[in-house]
Amino acid sequence: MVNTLLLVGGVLLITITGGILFALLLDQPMWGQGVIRIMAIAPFFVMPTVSGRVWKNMFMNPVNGIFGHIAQWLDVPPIEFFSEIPLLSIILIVSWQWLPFATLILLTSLQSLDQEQLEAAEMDGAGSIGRFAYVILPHLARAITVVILIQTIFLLSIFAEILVTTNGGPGVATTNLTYLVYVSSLLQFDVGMGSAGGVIAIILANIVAIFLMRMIGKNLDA
Amino acid sequence: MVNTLLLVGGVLLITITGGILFALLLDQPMWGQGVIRIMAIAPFFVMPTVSGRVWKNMFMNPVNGIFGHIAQWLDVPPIEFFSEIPLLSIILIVSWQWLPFATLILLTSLQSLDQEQLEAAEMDGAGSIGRFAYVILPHLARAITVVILIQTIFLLSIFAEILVTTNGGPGVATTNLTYLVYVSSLLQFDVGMGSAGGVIAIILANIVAIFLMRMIGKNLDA
Amino acid sequence: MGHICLRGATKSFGDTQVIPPLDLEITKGAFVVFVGPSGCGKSTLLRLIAGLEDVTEGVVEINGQDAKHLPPAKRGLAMVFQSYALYPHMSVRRNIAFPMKMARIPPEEQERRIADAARVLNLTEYLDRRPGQLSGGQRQRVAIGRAIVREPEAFLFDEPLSNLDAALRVGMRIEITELHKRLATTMIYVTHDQVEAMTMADTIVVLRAGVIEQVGGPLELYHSSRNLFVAGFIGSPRMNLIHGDAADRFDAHTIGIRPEHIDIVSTAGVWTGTVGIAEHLGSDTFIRVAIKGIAEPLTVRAGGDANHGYGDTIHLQPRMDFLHRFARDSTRIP
Amino acid sequence: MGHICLRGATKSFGDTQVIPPLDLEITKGAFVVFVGPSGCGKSTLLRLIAGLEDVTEGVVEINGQDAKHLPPAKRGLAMVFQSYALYPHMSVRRNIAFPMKMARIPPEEQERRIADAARVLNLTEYLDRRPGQLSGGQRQRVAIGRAIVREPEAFLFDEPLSNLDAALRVGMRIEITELHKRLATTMIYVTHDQVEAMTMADTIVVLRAGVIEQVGGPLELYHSSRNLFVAGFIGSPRMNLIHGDAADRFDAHTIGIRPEHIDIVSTAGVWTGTVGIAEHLGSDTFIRVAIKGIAEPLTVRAGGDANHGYGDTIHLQPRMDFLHRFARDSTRIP
Repeated sequence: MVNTLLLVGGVLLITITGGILFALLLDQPMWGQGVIRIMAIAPFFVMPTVSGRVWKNMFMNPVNGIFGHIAQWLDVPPIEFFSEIPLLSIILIVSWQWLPFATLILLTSLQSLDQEQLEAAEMDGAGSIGRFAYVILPHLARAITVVILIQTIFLLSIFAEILVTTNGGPGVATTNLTYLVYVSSLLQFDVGMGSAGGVIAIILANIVAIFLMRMIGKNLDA
Repeated sequence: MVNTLLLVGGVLLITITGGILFALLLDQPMWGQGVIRIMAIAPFFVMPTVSGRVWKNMFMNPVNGIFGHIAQWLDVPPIEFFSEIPLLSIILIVSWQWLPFATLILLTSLQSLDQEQLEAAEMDGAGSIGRFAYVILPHLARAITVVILIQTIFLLSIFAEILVTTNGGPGVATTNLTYLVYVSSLLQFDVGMGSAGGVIAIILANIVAIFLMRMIGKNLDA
Repeated sequence: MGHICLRGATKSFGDTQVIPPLDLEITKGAFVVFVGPSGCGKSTLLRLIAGLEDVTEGVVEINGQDAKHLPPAKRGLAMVFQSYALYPHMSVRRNIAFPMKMARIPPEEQERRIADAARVLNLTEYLDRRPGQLSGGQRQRVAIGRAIVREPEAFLFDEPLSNLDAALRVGMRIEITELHKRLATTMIYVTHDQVEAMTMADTIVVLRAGVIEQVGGPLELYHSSRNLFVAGFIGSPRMNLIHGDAADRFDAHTIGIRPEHIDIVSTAGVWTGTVGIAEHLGSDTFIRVAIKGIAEPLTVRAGGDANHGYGDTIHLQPRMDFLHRFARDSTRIP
Repeated sequence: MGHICLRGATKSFGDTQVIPPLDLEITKGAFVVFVGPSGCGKSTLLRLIAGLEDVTEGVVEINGQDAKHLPPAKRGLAMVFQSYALYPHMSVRRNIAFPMKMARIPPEEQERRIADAARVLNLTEYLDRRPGQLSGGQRQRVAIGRAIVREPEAFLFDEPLSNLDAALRVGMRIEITELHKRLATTMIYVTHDQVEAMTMADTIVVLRAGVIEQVGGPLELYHSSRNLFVAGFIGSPRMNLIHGDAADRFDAHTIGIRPEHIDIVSTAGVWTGTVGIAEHLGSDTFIRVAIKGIAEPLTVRAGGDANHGYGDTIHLQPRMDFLHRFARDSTRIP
């Protein structure tokens, strides 16, 4: 459970902070806007399996991975990501996957911000930090809530997979992504416990879903 | 490849037809609208693993499943879904999962339809079929395209999982969902072929993603 | 043909009665305008006639026949909507042809009517465009074209000009009036703008909260408003309404005098006041005059060359023939 | 204080020059209205003065100082936006306080100014509401309140009334004019509505395609429009413009005569024509008269009691003093 909270919390923090930064960046008029936006959203469409493998082999492999090479180049001992800091690795990978989603939602929200409000704040003497704090952030509040809710649902379903398969056993604390995705799902065929876990996960997810729907409902009204 | 096309095509057909029907139904004013809408969207948040299991055990199990019971009651020999009609079973399960998504998108689009257009068509002598064909369907065209593109991306990534894991081998034609989700992904650890397949899948998904982004871009302009 | 009659028609949404029992007769060939502030039920009334809403009680008769069970399309009425309600995925030609297609009119006849309507409405060169490529005024014309080709018993207009800018609105107002002169078909027109009502109508129906306040020709409403509401609603700038002592002098609870019926005189008139803001329109000048003992400053219409300075003292003389007197219950004292 | 001056100011977006070199001087305490059709560059001009856009070339001077490197907040100007641009998540009080908070004005002083502004603008009881809970007119007042508390050198208004309905607009027009009388601060006001320009301005600047067509007082523009564009833009209904033979008789390429300067006479006047549509406003009647040899029907203003039937023949006599003559290049012939 603590792992799950750490996972969800960490991913939310990274994706929302990063999402706001990217959204602000992408909202600037620039050359090749369309292409950059597509590139920003692309990772979201990369399948979890593939992305797990890409991360594992290309970035985090201590011998051949990019981080490994950087570490070698810096003459620092490479980090065995999945065995030394498993949870952080998972958080990083999942965040990387969800960042484009957060960026896209926040960007859409940002584009619906009335430019005249920003100009009014500028005339009123607010600097760029003031404009961000007093105008942009409150405007994004609703979109941030939506991102939090949707991500929580999906991140909980990662939790649900753990629950359904390894049943939250002692293996969780040291679970790494490969184990989680490729192996754990099939070692234990305890159907009864698995189903019970699944039902709990469904209930949890649906409680969040109800909040989400209310939010969307309000949004449509306003 | 043929299986993939059948899978994608079948799911698209079912989800869009069903989605339009549900959207029209949900768009009617009715008692407890909010609750019904939440129930309609809930399956989308049920995790693939869980849903596979639920379908397998509750509905399609020839002995204990609901369809089995119905067959018994009708005195018809129960169907061994996953071994007799594997592809159709998968199509049904996947459609059931995507139907709420399609419904939600189409419902949103439907609610943005100007009521005066419908009234104008009514004054102009169009019956309910005429109104559907001449006003509602053209209005939904864009939303339908979006649904097709997004679903294609995600359905292709199911295909990608097959490709990455079983490498499209002779097992595909008879693959059932359990095998697909729980077993196939870990029997073959051919990293080289898997990676190559993954890359192809990424490219395919991104081609569709570009179409999707263009569509969304146009949508924002209009 | 085109004779519409409501008898005791009411409309409720749930428990709220939007239109209390209401009688109204619209004679063939008339141009009737329903006017009132927003929320007065004027659009609902139009939709009752169109059949887009059902009357809760009472009868809607079209050409002497009870229309209760007639669907909108069978009532022989054509409606022009506020949002134009064009079909965005069809060309202008197909938009105009749509009602005829639904009525299974032969293609040659369709072509003929489209060509006629396009000529009358100056749309010939736009027939192959989509509504999205047209300006607001052109879309408005397409909507009217779609109504004309049905050759209806009556046209229903639901605030058709409210999405156009001021200059275009004046032009379209005249086009619709000319259309009525040419076709001589009954037209029912809903608006919240009293200028549109005054300039276009044969008969104005003033509504407030679903109740008919007055029915009459434009000048009848202007000269003998039946109550304070109509008096304040009709005419621009608004009639000056004066309560208290100044009204008592005329044996009335409230007196009303329109800005154009007050003369500025050189010697002491009925009122003496101080010039406030003057609005110079060139053709006229509207002067706000603050008068002791009268709460609101009076608006006075003077000539375009009026040149009274801010703060000057002037004398005002209302034209007694045009003085309106109202009793405590706000009805007119004859 | 409040003296604004543009010298050879130009503005280009990419390759498109929106405003060609332009000189304009706005004196302290004036009420200047920029008016023109949409796309004429009037809002861009206002934004150049506000500093929300930078001039491409030329100089903007405020109180004799080049404002090139002054950010908008340091120019001492307050702007009221078309969309009101209130901060939706703040209460009215915090909205009004926002510029003072940014300027680090002590809280007691903030409170005092908010109370003053709220009293002047009738907002006292709404101070704790959110903008979303207010009507359009109230939001407009909050936006003005937010501008007033800054005690600016000049107010800039960007079509502030265009989102209000007709009746409210007349009221707010007068409120803004009265505010100007009381504060005596320079105001620059942008609108596309010539009625607003005529009624509010000391000085009107008529713009077309970024070029100043004429600068002058309302009556100067009305009586001696410098060219056909200004003549057609100022005044409602529009000036009648007549080309061809009828104009040649007056030694002009085009003659113009306003509807209020044509008299209906009993015996043969300058023109004889057929009565078309008459618009009865009660206060006036606008009659469209078709005249042989003149392409467009003339609009004539008659009294409220005018009673000419459709199709009647009438005689028209323009008042020669008010006849406008224009040369082939559309400029005024003195």
